[in-house]
Amino acid sequence: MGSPTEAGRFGEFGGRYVPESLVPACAALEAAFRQAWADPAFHQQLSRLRTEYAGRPTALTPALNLSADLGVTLLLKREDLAHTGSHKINNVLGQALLAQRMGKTRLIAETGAGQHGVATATAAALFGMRATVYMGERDIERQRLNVFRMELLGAEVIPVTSGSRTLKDATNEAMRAWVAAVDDAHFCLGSVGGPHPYPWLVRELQRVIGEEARAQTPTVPDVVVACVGGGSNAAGTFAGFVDTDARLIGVEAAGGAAMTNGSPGVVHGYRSMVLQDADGQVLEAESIAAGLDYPGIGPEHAHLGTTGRAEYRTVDDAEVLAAVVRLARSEGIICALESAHAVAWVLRAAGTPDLPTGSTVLLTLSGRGDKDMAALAGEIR
Amino acid sequence: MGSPTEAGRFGEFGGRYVPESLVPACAALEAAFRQAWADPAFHQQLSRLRTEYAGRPTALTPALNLSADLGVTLLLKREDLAHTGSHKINNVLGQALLAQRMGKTRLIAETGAGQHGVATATAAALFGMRATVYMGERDIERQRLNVFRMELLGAEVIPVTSGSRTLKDATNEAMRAWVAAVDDAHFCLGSVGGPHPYPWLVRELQRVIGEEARAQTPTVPDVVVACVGGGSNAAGTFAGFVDTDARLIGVEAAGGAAMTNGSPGVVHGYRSMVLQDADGQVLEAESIAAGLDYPGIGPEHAHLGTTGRAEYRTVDDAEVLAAVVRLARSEGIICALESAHAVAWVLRAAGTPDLPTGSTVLLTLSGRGDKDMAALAGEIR
Amino acid sequence: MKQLNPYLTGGITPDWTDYLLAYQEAGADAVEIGLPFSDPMMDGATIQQASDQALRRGVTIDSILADLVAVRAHVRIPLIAMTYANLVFRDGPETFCRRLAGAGISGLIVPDVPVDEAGRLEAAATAAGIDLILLAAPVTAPDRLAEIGRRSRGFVYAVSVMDTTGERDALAATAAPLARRLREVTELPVLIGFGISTPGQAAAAARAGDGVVIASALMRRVLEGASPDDLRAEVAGFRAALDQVDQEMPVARAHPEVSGYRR
Amino acid sequence: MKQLNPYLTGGITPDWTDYLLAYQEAGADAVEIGLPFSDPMMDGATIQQASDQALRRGVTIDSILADLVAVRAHVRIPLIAMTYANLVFRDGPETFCRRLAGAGISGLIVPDVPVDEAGRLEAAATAAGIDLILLAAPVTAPDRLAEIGRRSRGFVYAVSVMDTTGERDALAATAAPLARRLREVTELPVLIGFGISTPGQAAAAARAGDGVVIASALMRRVLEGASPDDLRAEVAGFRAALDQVDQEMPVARAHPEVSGYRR
Ligand SMILES: Cc1ncc(COP(=O)(O)O)c(C=O)c1O
Ligand SMILES: Cc1ncc(COP(=O)(O)O)c(C=O)c1O
Repeated sequence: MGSPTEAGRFGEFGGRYVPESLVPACAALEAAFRQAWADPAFHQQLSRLRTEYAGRPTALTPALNLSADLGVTLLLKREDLAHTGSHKINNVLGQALLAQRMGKTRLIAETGAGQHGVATATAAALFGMRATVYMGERDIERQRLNVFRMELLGAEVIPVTSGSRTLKDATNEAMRAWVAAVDDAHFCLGSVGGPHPYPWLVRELQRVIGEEARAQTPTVPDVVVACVGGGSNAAGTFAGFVDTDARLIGVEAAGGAAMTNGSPGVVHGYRSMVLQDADGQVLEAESIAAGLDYPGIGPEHAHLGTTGRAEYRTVDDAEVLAAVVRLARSEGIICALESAHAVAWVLRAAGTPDLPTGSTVLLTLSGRGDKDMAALAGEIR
Repeated sequence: MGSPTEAGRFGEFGGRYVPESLVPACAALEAAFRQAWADPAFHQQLSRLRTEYAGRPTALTPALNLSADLGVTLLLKREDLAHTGSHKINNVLGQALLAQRMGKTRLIAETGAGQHGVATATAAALFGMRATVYMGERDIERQRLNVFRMELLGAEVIPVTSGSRTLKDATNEAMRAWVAAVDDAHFCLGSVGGPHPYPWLVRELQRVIGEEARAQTPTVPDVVVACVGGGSNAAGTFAGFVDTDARLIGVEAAGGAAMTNGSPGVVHGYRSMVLQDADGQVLEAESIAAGLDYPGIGPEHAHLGTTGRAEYRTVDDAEVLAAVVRLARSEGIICALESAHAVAWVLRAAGTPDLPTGSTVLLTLSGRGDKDMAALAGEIR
Repeated sequence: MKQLNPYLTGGITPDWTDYLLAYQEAGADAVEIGLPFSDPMMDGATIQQASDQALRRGVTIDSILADLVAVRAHVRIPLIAMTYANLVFRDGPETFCRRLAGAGISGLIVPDVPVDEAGRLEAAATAAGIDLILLAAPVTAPDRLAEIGRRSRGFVYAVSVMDTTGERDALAATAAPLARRLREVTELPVLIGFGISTPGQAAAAARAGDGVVIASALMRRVLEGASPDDLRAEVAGFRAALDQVDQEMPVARAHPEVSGYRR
Repeated sequence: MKQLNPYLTGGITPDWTDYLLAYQEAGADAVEIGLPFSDPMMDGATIQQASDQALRRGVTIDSILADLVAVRAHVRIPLIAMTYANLVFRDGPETFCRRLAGAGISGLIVPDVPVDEAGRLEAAATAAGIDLILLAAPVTAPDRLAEIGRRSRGFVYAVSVMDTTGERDALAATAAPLARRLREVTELPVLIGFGISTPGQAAAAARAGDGVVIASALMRRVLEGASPDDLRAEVAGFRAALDQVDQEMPVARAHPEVSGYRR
């Protein structure tokens, strides 16, 4: 997983489909990123933040009980242990450093599950910036804990009432807000979508997941699996293994499976696989996991999927709920509904030709499930 | 902080004031602990669990913004980043390993804030044991998130309706339940109270906090501070610094300040400082932090306080709420109400003779605040 | 002569083409027909609502184009489609442009296709006889501005303000400088759009450029239930304001007639 | 002769000493007076509730002892205080034991002071002329059992069951074996307590030991509002059951009369 083309393409996907008003900001971000990424001082700052602040490296936990039950060796990369409770902090710390280098005083973000919003609010507090987070009304209702956390951190959470009132519409609003504030504000995008350089930038900032995991696994696992909303935790994980012969599996929500059920399209500034109708109207996704309730997928995933280097699977809400409970009761780990998609696939596939008995599986547990207790209350007992 | 006397005393405090029915179980636990603690295989197992499962070592985060504001160097030992969100997991993993060695199939625990209950439910899931957690009705109401988590992990949470319906009464109930189940069940006590060997055992299992922190601080800090409920995170922290000339400060809740406002007494199996009336009736504590809402304190703290090696301070609920918000907005870290007691003391003392400008302070942030969002909702903005 | 391009969301009401004819009667030089998109990133609340209303009615590109074909005989002014990239690229820009041309549309504005991403679409538009109108923004650097001026067809769309579409209290201070900069790099007419809300603002904009696009101010009226007659009056007000400017500054600048946007 | 020691929470009602006298009339050999503690770790729901009720009434050790002094002239049987360590140690066991003795109490049971922690209290009790009665449990190992038998005064309290106080459907299977083991290591009477709920269960226990303590079964009735007369009848029922056992097994075992617990 190298750099995209100069136009920000991964194969036929990616690009920078933004209003002219945003082109200079995207170009400036790209330049700042290229410069920072070549600057050892930047890496040193980032590395310090990761270690001293965010709690990296995160653990690699062998899921001993589930492994025994399933007949595979299951290793969990524990992004749930990172500060703020998910991998989103990896990305945000990097972007906040970039924003600071660019002289920005404000972060604008979209959020679905609220984890990216919390991470953004966190970085804003740490860096002394203002944070404005756009969040769909429906997601505000179902991830109330994270709304509280953002507000406690001093961020402004703006409810988005248009469309499906979820991540898709929050992203629209955040981009609109960015247009109006582009001088002072950095758009702190939460996943590997959006206009160039975001898909590349976010993947590079999440690469730490895969690189740590690679160093933590004694041998290359047979299968590397992660859930896919926009696809940032998966991209970061895959980046550590793309040059091995590990199979790479991204797991989408059945109701938001852009890679599995979508077709090429352009939304939110990038060309990728999109759930859409015959005209190109974007369809509303429908998933119990607010962070995967999104009709698109990062362009690099579209490329990896199209070229066959990665494979994409789907699991439905019922499997996901069962997976959260199974993991909790087997390993004592309550994961996020998003992360449980990857677990659900392993539960279903283990012992089938898709994941033969004896396989070693590295699974990125992208976040913790505290935020989902309300949704899960019905599942208890 | 060495071993207690053979009778389990730290100076005049400690002991084993339990019904005869529990004496053999306490003695067996003591023997198992002594044996395990001398067994490198046990330490290896524990160390593996800490690293691979619980995410240790936890980070040491310099609180750069607060330090600049306060004129002190404030270093945060990040137990909030440990699996399940507090230091309680350190203790529980060790006790679960011991329980397993002793052939127990069940864990009984008391919990206040629910963090110890969650940790116990977690270890029970991991070790394939049953967990029964006693929790005061009032704490169930104010720490609902943790009740959900315990239940999702498969634990049975039993509401305690007697007395103050908080930690004190949950502890009574747990001990009663232990009497009736002492063959199969290990009483997984959550803090450095209870009958010998618990205060010693739990401190030794929490010692990892202080030892890591000592290794992580370039020089010995001037002041080491931690909140004190029963006192386990403080004891574990102090253990790393008791042989230095660092001042050791434990911060109690103003409404549960056994060390500051109590007198010697015997409750829950040990002799220590207790909030009580002239007859010896135990008083109800009153703190916004369920984990500190307790009228006793571990016997070793009573000893450290009496001998002057450690000092104890109190902060009130209003200071604690303000401290949560201040830390969140300065450093992007939402800590537990319990942990915020330590922060509140630093905020108040910095620049006074109690904590002169220029001091270096190591503060153990015992847990994260997700569980407290409901209590904090009123504080936002 | 200052150009007046009012905007109309295709399919916003069952009788939406009556608004189109009313615009024409009121003196519009061209009409921009919005092909509604589910995720209109550059639009403020009014146009979002107009698009939603149309989509909820079940309109499609086909139905809108069919409606246009039905009134074709009555339309004497150019029609310009305004929509988003995803609709354009869904079946390929070649197919899309041919469909537009087949319905009598002669121009196309796609706000989320900047000049860097416009290559294939430009070729497709040219092949179909459609003018691909490019947008410039207040933050566009001089070299990009020159490229936009060079590659745009029909006119150049000057985005008056760093914001989405939507009514404003006053013409943005960024509008006139952008129009002035554009006029230095292109012979094409420079039309100012985004947020022009009153005839007074239109006149101010027209003094700096060659005309205006009016969108949210009109769509708000339609959403409020105003009739085609009401909208005719509304557009006539803008027309009068522009004609007034023409009188003030008889022939401010000569530019070649391009593609017949001013018949 | 089988001993019957019924229990009464001190201060449970304003007229609580009437229950004491009723117990005496019904043939109690001694009465255990509970000095209520806020955190009665070894007690089940009934005794907890009884303690709470007394404490909510505002009783104190002083008020209970004063009540006892007031009825002293009418009390012909030994009184034994039963309470928890914190009350005993609050002002030091010496002071505490002297206060008990001053109110005519001659025995003391403290369930959360096991033999290992009893040293100072033993000395204080002895000095004050109070018998410190130690408890043994089904899980107590032989050597400890011997030590408890040796150090206890008055009688040995055999905790019948691995549980807190509280009524049960049947005498626990652990009761008789424990009593038997105790009788092998001590000359003292062995009284069985915890969960003895009916005269039938009392009889069964008495067959294994030298008598019984009855607590929750009586306190439940008091909490339900039963009168001293009702309780007299209740205790008389237990008395009759024990007397019946005495008849069955005339002199099962001789043991020295100690401290006058059976006058
Ligand atoms: C815990 C967690 N996992 C996964 C995701 C999905 O994002 P991505 O696919 O970019 O990793 C989210 C998004 O909110 C999340 O919160
Ligand atoms: C986060 C946290 N900190 C502190 C405490 C208090 O316990 P201790 O004093 O034993 O550390 C608790 C107890 O629940 C807790 O949850």
